Amino acid sequence: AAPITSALAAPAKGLEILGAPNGSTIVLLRLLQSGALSASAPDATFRLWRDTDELRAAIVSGRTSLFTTPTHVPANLANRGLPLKLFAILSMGHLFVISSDASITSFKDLAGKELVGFFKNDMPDLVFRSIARGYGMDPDKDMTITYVRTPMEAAQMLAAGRATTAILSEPPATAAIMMAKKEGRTLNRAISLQDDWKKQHGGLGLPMAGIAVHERLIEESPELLKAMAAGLPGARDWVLSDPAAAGQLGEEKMDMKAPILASALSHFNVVAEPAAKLKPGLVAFYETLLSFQPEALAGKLPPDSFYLDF
Amino acid sequence: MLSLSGLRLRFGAAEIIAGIDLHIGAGELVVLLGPSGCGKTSLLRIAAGVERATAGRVENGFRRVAMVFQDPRLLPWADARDNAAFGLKAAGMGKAERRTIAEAILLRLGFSAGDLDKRPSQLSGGMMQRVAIARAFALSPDLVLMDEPFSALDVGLRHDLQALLRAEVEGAGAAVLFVTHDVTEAVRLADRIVVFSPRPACVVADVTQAPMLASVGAAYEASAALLRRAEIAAALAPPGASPLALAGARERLSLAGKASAARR
Amino acid sequence: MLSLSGLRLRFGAAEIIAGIDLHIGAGELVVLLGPSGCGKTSLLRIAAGVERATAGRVENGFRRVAMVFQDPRLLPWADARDNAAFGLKAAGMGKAERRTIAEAILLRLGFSAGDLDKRPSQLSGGMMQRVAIARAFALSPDLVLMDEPFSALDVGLRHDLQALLRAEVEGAGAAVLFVTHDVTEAVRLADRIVVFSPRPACVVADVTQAPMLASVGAAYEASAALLRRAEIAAALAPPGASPLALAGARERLSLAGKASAARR
Amino acid sequence: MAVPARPLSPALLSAIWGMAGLLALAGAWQWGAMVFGPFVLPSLAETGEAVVRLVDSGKAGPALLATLVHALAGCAAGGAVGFLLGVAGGLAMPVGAMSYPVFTALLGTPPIAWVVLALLWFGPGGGAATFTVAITAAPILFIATLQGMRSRDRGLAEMAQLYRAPAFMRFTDLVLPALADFLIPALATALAFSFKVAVMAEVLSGADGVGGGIATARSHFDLPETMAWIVLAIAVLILADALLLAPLRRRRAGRGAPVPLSAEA
Amino acid sequence: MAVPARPLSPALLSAIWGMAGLLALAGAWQWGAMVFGPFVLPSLAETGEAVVRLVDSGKAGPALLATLVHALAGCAAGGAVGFLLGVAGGLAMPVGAMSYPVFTALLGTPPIAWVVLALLWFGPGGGAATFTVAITAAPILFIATLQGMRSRDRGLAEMAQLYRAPAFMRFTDLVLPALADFLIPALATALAFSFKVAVMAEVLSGADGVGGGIATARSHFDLPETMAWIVLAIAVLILADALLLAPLRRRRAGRGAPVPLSAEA
Ligand SMILES: Nc1ncnc2c1ncn2[C@@H]1O[C@H](COP(=O)(O)OP(=O)(O)OP(=O)(O)O)[C@@H](O)[C@H]1O
Ligand SMILES: Nc1ncnc2c1ncn2[C@@H]1O[C@H](COP(=O)(O)OP(=O)(O)OP(=O)(O)O)[C@@H](O)[C@H]1O
Ligand SMILES: [Mg+2]
Ligand SMILES: [Mg+2]
Repeated sequence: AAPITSALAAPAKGLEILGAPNGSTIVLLRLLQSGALSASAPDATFRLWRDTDELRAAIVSGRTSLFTTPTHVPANLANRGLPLKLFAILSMGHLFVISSDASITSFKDLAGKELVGFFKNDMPDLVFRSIARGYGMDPDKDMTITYVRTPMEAAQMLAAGRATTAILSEPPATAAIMMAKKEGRTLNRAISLQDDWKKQHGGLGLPMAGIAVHERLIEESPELLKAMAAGLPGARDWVLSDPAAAGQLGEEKMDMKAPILASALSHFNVVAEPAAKLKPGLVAFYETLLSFQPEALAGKLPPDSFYLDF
Repeated sequence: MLSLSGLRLRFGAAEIIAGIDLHIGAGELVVLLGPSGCGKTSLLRIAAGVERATAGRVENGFRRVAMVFQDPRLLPWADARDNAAFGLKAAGMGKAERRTIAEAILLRLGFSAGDLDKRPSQLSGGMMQRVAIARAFALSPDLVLMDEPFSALDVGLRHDLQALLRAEVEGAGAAVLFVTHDVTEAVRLADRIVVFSPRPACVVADVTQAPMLASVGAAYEASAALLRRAEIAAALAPPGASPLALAGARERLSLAGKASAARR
Repeated sequence: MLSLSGLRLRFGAAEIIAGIDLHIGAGELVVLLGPSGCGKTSLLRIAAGVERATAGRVENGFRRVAMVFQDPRLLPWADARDNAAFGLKAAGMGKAERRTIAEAILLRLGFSAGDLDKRPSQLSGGMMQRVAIARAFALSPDLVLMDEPFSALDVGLRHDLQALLRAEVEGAGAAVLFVTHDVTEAVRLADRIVVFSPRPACVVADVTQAPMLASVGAAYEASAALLRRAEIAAALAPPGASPLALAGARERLSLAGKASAARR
Repeated sequence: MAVPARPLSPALLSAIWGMAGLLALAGAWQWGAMVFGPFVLPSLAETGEAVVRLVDSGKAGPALLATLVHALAGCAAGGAVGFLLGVAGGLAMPVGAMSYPVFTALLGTPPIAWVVLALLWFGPGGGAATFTVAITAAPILFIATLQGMRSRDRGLAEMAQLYRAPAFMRFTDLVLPALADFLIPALATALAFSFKVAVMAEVLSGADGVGGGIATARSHFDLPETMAWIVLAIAVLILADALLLAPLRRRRAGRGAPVPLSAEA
Repeated sequence: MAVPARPLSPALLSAIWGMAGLLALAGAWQWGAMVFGPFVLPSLAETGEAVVRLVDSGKAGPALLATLVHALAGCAAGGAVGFLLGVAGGLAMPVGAMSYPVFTALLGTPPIAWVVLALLWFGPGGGAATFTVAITAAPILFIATLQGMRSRDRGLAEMAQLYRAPAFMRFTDLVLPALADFLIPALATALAFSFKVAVMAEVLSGADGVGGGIATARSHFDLPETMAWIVLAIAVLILADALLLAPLRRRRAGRGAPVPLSAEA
């Protein structure tokens, strides 16, 4: 773990914070909204990124140095030479198997079933496959997975009754359940992948999403990182204690529907922990990815300095 | 039997053909004479059924109609042989047979073997005209509509084809409606000569005669005589266009010329 | 002064022009006669500088060259007036002025006011030809290359334009190179008549004469005399194409006709 | 044989038939909505309501304007480049032969290859979308213009050469009208693509415009609103096609019955 | 004035110039890679290595084949529909007028609108990609064919009518050769788009093929591999263009110097 090196620095100017389009971003958003960063980054703005290209362009061009992201993204980019560090973990997993088939209650019940997956060969898919292996199942033989690109389409197909079972992330999982309910269909949150993961990894959770920073931010605005470190737990508590207000905030800034986000929050496993503190869980996660697809992390674990502490 | 009765044609407000009756039977060659732009081509197109008259009746009892259009209308992507064989292909004849026939006719019309493979862009004006003629005659039509068909041919070919045409009329009994501006040609070929007025076209003279292919001198005399008839001279060689009346107009033209020269 | 010396043209292996020398000075009208496909158009295109000879020299001392192509080459999207004014526009003349000049010339050539706005697709064959002629003369050129320019015109217009052309040669001193198939026209117009052999073209006769515009009868006599000269008759009206030799060939043609009829 | 009275102008008649075609498309959509349910395809009624909502809320106007600007600016810029290179390629063989595979490659390259580059150069504010549109429109115009140049009438070119028409006049009086037949379909194709590509680029690059609206509606799982955005974009496209290209088509049709360029001598 | 000896055939010459064009494109790429760094554009060398890796590992072959099949099948199916409707539209005004806005709308509709529909109908195994390609190719061919029909030579049609040419012969002997000038650029455009759309649809629908490879490489942030996939797809596209369309172009050029359809009477 690398402690943040302190230096005298002016407030960060024109900081653009990019938020990943998943629910845990709401914590960072709350932090910003609460004014906790107004001293160290007075004119900070917030924007969603929708595609990794957009994120990459923003980082390379220097427009952004602070963003929320799935945890494997900064690890991969750091291994490829972009000086990124993981600052904090915000979500301990938000992957579920949702099904209208009431007989599916545990992972093993998926044997012989058809299901819809998304982001083939990407992190959610790899997590699912790892868990399947853990139960001695071959995801390519013991079940039939058809893939769509994004969780939106998977949720749409579930809600339309065109698919029985799907792997989904939050909040699309909640959205699918709510949409189906409108149509009079019941969808069950059959399996929580993070629970199964935890079981298979000796109690280490699934650190799925967090906050990453560019080295230049560490050098130029240590004050900002300090302010974040100080404010994050409070922001997390606010989100957990007032889902309705959080939903409202998400609707304003994150293109999400307030009721969906609010009811999805309880399935988010929202945390606010320093990356260094969760390093064992992260390493376990990364090693799993490496065992499946080394390219997903550019072939190696990120260096120790990658995990920041506060 | 081709009968046009009470034929009228308008393009918008402009009257082109103002009531024409014309009847042609088998074995008859009728030549149409008339000033440029009077409506001869339009009449042929109506007779061919590719243009609708504004009023009047068209009755066509002939089965095999061929036409030599005023422009050659050849397929640019096909060679001379295939263009000449177009009508035969349309009639369902096999490839080898129709090519043999087309070749024979083209060679008869003065093509050399090497020219058979040339596409229209590689042919001279007169050669294109001959391909269009070959296309029409390959069908051995019983009605042939010909719009200034020999205008781009040299004297030798022209006389040759005139003889060939008369032979078709007399031998095979074809009916021919023939447009030309060459009065001598009209006199050499025609059983009947119909002269049109300037636009809107109506018939100003309808002369039945014996074709004068045999004697060049006689044809010349007859055509001179035709042009001496007042109503025909008025239509084909109006006094306003006589060389004597040119002086004033020429001034205008050279004036125009001067103005343009000044600009250069 | 236009000088063509030792001119040769080949398309691939085929020889089209086999060594021609031709010189034309100001105020001279030279008519080219020759069988269809012999290379007259090709020679004119070389003289105009739009085609390159395979061998030989082209020297053109004239400044304003105009050409009436064998086909009208009008812009399909422009009306008669604008087509006639094309050369003037190319020379940089303003819109109003060039249109006035083009109109005056077209009216002089027998256009009615209503026809000035017509596009080529709405004009008759002879009208298109007249637009092309107007385009050439609007420029008051000092060299005019004319490729069968009057072939689609009626007798009246043709005589009128012949007179006009002579006036341009005699009055304005223009040089004219004129291709026609009409021997009488050649005799009426020419200061000199050059006769080409069949392809590959070479000069078989070069006759200097006085133009016979004035008398139709004299022109007829002179043209008949020309065609009686052996070398000219051989080029323009070869014995093989005389009506007498037709019988055998006609059989072939009607045979072809029968075959096609059988299929229908 | 009197010609029957024609009460409707050809343009009006064709517009009416066009409406009929769009109605048939709407019918197919409604049928699909009924068969597949609202989560695959929302119904016409729902979508219509969403359209009204978007228009009323004042969101539609600025977004459509932004997309229109991206599409038209990109189409114009790229189209101009493609057109000019096409003309140049028609005049000088090497230019055409060199550009052809390059434009084919550009046309076939998924935008993924340059999205980041475009974002770097032009920023996320719509510049990237405009660039992506331009790079799509250029090859369409280039390929069509090149073919048009190759198909042009040499006889007319010869005539113009003889009369020493200056280059600019040859371009305006000969080349351009002759190219119209090729430019009209190419422009129609490029314009329609421009809208699609602009919208998709906006979705990907997080710009505003219709693409931004669609991205939001999709993350709201609001299918009727998604389709409403698309319907609005298509409506603007058809309007743009009618306003910008129909005059060209009318002018071309106004040449009268198409004839060979130099017919009937 | 002897014509200088020409040692190179026009086709070869144009292929050489084409190579030069692609080299220039590669040069621009390399320059971009140097200026913007590996996170924007990987270098040619890195990409080349990735190409070799993909080919050696045996991944490239099947993926390229799958994409080729999606692209060609979709292009052929959609192109045929567009072509036939275009011909019909040229013969019967209502067909053309009805179809025109429908095809414009289809061309302008972002695939988002029917991704799910296509998945439902055709399944994720490439069917959806083929469908998306078809729906892109059809309007391109339709618009061009319709214009070609409208621009065709009435004089020749009249001639064929007079000689009572049967409908099929008119189609093969008159319509088709006259349409060639319009079909050649439309086919080139449609083919290039087919590859791009097939790849993007594969990315979206999770199918295999190049799109699958790109999706994976992208989620790995493996830029050289992403570009390698794109380069491979473009290579196949240029090959397909050369093999499928060049014969058409040569045949068209073989008509000799283009002349007006009925010139020099
Ligand atoms: N591009 C070409 N390729 C091959 N041969 C050609 C080409 N252009 C013309 N020719 C040939 O050149 C010869 C002369 O053609 P040209 O047009 O000069 O004849 P012409 O004397 O004007 O005939 P006409 O009186 O029939 O107009 C013809 O035999 C023609 O077939
Ligand atoms: N589509 C059209 N619209 C308007 N007027 C037309 C159209 N087609 C032909 N005309 C007019 O009809 C008249 C007759 O044309 P047509 O071609 O029948 O003349 P023609 O007697 O064959 O003349 P030429 O001897 O010069 O060939 C011309 O004045 C022409 O301007
Ligand atoms: Mg006529
Ligand atoms: Mg000629």
